[in-house]
Amino acid sequence: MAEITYREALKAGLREEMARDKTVFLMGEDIGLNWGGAFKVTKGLAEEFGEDRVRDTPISENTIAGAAVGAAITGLRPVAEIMFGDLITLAMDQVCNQAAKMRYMFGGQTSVPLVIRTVFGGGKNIASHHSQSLESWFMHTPGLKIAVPAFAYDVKGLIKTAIRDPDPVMFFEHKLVYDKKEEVPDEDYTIPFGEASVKREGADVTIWGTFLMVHKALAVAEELAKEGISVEVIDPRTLVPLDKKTLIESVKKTGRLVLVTEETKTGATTAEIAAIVQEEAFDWLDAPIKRVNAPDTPVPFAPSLEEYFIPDEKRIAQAVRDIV
Amino acid sequence: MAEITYREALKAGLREEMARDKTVFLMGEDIGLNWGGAFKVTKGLAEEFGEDRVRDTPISENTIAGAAVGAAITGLRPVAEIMFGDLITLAMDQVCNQAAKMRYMFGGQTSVPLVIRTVFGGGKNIASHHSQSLESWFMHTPGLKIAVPAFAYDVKGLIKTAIRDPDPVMFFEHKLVYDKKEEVPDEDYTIPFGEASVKREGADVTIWGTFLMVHKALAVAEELAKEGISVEVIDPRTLVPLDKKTLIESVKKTGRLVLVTEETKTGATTAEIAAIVQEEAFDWLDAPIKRVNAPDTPVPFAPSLEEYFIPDEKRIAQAVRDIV
Amino acid sequence: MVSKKTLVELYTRTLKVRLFEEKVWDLFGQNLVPGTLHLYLGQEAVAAGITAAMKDSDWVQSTHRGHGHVIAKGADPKKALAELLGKKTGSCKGKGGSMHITEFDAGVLGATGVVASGLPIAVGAALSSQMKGTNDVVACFFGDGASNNGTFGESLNMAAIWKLPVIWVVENNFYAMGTPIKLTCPSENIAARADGYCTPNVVVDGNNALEVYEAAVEAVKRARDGDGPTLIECKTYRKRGHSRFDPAKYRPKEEAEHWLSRDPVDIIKEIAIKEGAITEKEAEKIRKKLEKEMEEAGKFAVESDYPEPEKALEDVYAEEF
Amino acid sequence: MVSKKTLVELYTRTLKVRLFEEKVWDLFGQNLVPGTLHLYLGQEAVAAGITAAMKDSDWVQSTHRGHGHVIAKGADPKKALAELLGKKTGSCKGKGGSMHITEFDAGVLGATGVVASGLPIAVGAALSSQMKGTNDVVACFFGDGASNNGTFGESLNMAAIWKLPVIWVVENNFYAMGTPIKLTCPSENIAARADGYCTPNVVVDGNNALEVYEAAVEAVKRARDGDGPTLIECKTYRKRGHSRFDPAKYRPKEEAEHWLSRDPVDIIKEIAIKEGAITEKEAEKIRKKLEKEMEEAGKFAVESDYPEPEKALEDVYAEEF
Ligand SMILES: Cc1ncc(C[n+]2csc(CCOP(=O)(O)OP(=O)(O)O)c2C)c(N)n1
Ligand SMILES: Cc1ncc(C[n+]2csc(CCOP(=O)(O)OP(=O)(O)O)c2C)c(N)n1
Ligand SMILES: [Mg+2]
Ligand SMILES: [Mg+2]
Repeated sequence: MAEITYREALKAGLREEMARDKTVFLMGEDIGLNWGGAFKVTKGLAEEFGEDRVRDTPISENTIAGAAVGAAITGLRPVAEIMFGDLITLAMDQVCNQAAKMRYMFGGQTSVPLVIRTVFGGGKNIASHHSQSLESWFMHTPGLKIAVPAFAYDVKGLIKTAIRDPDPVMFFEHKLVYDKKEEVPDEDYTIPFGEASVKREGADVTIWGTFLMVHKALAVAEELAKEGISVEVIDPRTLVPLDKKTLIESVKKTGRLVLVTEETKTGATTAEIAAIVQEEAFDWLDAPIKRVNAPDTPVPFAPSLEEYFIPDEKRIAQAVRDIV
Repeated sequence: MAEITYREALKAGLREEMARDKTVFLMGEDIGLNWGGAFKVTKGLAEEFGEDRVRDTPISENTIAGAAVGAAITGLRPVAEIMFGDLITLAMDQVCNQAAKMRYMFGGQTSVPLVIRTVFGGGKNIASHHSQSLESWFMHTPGLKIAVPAFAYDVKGLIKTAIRDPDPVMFFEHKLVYDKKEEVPDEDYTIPFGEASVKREGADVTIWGTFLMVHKALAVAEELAKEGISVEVIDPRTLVPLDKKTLIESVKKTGRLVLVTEETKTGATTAEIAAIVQEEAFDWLDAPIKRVNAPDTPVPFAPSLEEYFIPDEKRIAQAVRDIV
Repeated sequence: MVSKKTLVELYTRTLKVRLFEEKVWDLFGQNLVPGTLHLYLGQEAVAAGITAAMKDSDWVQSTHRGHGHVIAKGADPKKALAELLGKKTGSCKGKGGSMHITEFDAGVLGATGVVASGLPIAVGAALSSQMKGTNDVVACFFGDGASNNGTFGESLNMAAIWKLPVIWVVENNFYAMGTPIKLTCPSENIAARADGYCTPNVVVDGNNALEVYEAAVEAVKRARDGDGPTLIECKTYRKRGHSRFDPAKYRPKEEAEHWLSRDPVDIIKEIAIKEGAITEKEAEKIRKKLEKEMEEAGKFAVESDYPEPEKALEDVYAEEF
Repeated sequence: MVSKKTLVELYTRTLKVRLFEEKVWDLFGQNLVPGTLHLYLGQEAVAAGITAAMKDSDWVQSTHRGHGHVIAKGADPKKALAELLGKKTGSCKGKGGSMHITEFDAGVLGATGVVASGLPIAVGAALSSQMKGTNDVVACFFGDGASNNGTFGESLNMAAIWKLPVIWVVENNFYAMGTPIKLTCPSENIAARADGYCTPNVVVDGNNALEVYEAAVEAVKRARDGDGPTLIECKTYRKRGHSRFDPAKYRPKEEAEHWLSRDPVDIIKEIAIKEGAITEKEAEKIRKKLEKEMEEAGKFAVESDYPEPEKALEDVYAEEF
């Protein structure tokens, strides 16, 4: 057990699965020898497993995803990478119409055991085409599973579960968590899908969030503890399946809920969570559920603008204070 | 003023705008001479305005949308048709990364006055690739406006507003409302975006819904009136801008809300509406907001399955009874 | 020249697809087929010629006009017809219908309602074959209209650079719905586009199963030898409209007459008879047998039950959660 | 041979792009450029040669590597540099940055962060020109890597069937990020793909502004005459890595040396001098003038203010609601 980064933990998970199962292979743009992935997640894997199993592709997102589908339904376990989450717009047909629906529309004749890795989020000043958070589109696509790891320990366990899963898994990462460090076991472990992680226990208010916002929520919780406000922080880890139970129980305990993600507000995953919680825990809610999201705009370039766009600790803390 | 179908009203709107403004033109697959559109909406327009302005295209969805973008930013007002809403998966980059974001990322240097027409919904036994309802993806895409007309009167007024709007408008239709008839004025009129239509007034519970579900809700309201339950039915007509005011006021009056659309439940537009209403009218809600949606599955083919999939009057009525 | 056995096989396969489609048309006339329908009538020689050159373990990737591919590859007509009728005994349990008709066990990767969406999937299946070393080939069918979609170039390219065992089969029936190919393709042949991807290509008479077969044999050999993809453009013609209610009035009379006079079943039958592979009587016997098979398949389909409504909730994931 | 004036113009434009990019590199070194950066250094002759053949009212569609296109087309270096620095005086008010650098008034339709997403937009702009009868042409720049994306085939096709006034400019710098084109393109030239769409095409030395210009003149003429699109493939090379921190170690030494010895500014200067269009001294004078312009532009950019945070909420729609 060593303290390693999220990036290293993810790579370790990929490496161990490739070593364990020779049907596992990676494909994507610049994931191989010359580059090792835009965020260096796959660096070294082509050297280790060969260019056949760590396969550089042309810039053909829809065909990358579709080739993963074709490989998956004929016995391989592809892990396809879309370099930036914003570019999955080009692969929506293969992801949402093919991968997601094949088992169903063919009446269970086939499984589609593939993983599509991509990365969301801002904070790097790379503007509207490289900074979005689009996870809710996929949450609205039945047939897909969705992992949203925010911690090094989680990412290793979840990538393994994703690769071994018989269904198509969207594996979403976030640019600003790659460098986060944590103690991560060297050995093989998996984390089941559909189990949230309570990152901090608390009594007065529940914060549910994803990716970098979990880290920010923890900082806020620490801060608010000094004011005597006890915050529980929940990281769902997967959006599909969704661990409603942990969340609902927490809300029944605290009576208050703040949802926080980096997505633009309207139609974000936080909307779905709010709808569920008011449906299932209406009588326990002591205050309206608060949503903290980015504003409904594209992601701007200039640092002064992007900082304003991305939810910060101040806004999260304010949302908590508003309802306690 | 004559009673005409939704299809005819829509065509009348398109025709009048083409006659009014010669920069308006239509492009899409099979919209022209030989077919007149898969749902015959544009039938006769190529004969009237020429093949230049009613332009058949190759099967190239992303380039159809992108060409509309290019035409829009250089002075034309394209109305592009994507034959089925399910196929907009192929045009997501041009729609969501280009059309939606251009004004913003170029700092207001350009307008993108285009309309993309497409059609959602099941009920025709044409299965998973031709029956989806994907409007929530676009509601989660800042920069787009969204019209969701369900009535003949509305569709004519809204298509005109859409064409004259300086921003990109997603104009969503529904397969099973094309034949619905209503009195529609012959003359020019527009309906402002962001104004819901209260299709029926009531005092005990509010139903908010879109497309065919508004028609079903009206039938349910009629039915429930006999039981002494007074139902108010609201059709938003546009999702972006969204008329929150009419809805919130209605909920403040009735204290109860049922949301009903044909979308699969998780992440549907109904989630966003539920989140908004609990945020803004928490203290007025006498019961949890109910969502009536399709289940989280692809759309099945067999009539017995598809009927089960699409929300029906019985389920809507049940949802109302559950909370009154 | 191919063997007599092969000629009989080509005749049988072409006819089988024909009779299947006629049965579908018959059931459709009885109002038993829900939804829409893209008949393969008129294009039978393409599916027959291509699949006759393939092994059972090879794959075909189909389209919205998929019945012919599926039946020619060896799918069970019973399950296929039941699927078209939306029955629980259908190959997709009634969940797919005409546009998703698929039988994995017969080597069909799937029919798809999204035009041109099969090409990337074929790339992936061929990659599987190559990486696993199974030596199986993948024939990917698609229309002239599909060739204008972005996946065409992407997939031809990927298959070419990785030398994948794919056969691209363009069924050029000159129309995409009502749009004549002349409006949407600047070149005479779609095949010309394959040159840009260094992919060997050939244009054949798609109403002649033997011509299709011969091209397929060469392409299959190239693929199995590890020499990469081939594109075969088959010129053919729909007997009827694009979909259920289309009278196809947009097709010029002379053009339609020319093509409809060139019936794929007649053509391969004549060849087989001329080459002494079969007699008129033997041909008739095969027809009778196949007619009986389709009759029974139709009966099976009609008599099968519709799926229970709640089945709509199954098969979304491997396990429910 | 072209006129002396044109040679001077080509030299000036090539140099202007060079000096702009050097100023960017300089500011970047001072840590003043947020985000990433795809420098146009090394490819200057392409943008210079193409735009020199165009009118002010013509359009260019740019890419993620867009500074050169924008400056060559005549955008204000002040506003462009301010944009790169994320200042409110930038051409996009600081909302776009390097990957979206755009000046509509100079005839730039936009730079885009999505590879190959400019092609469909160029089709639409050219359609505008055709339908409105303005006679303007659209030059659409994109990379070798972009040619593998689906929009390539779709857009080449649409432009060809409608005979649109587009010039497809492939900047083949042999790499897409770290991926050598040999891994992702089976043919020697991208241009080969244009044949499949009946689009006249030519391969030129992209480091030679004159060669590029001559090809562009012909293409522009064809487009303006209503004879449709042309594809010009310019072989060129990046002076530096793909983006800000890429040392480009994946490029073979000899290859890099060969190309880097062929400097676009030197090449066009030599030609201009040899043809008697300019003297060394005149050339130096032009350089000085441009250096001064860039110096001032840099100063303007550095001294400008960052946008107020709340400006992030503006420009989503024409009017707020
Ligand atoms: C991507 C996509 N665009 C449009 C459609 C609607 N559509 C279904 S079939 C068809 C025509 C297809 O033409 P072609 O590829 O030539 O096949 P054919 O029908 O002639 O066999 C169209 C436009 C679709 N299903 N998918
Ligand atoms: C559709 C898409 N896929 C991937 C990327 C990430 N990306 C940015 S630039 C680039 C390489 C582009 O290569 P090329 O088209 O040759 O242009 P060059 O950078 O060489 O000028 C890649 C893969 C992207 N921005 N868009
Ligand atoms: Mg066709
Ligand atoms: Mg390149």
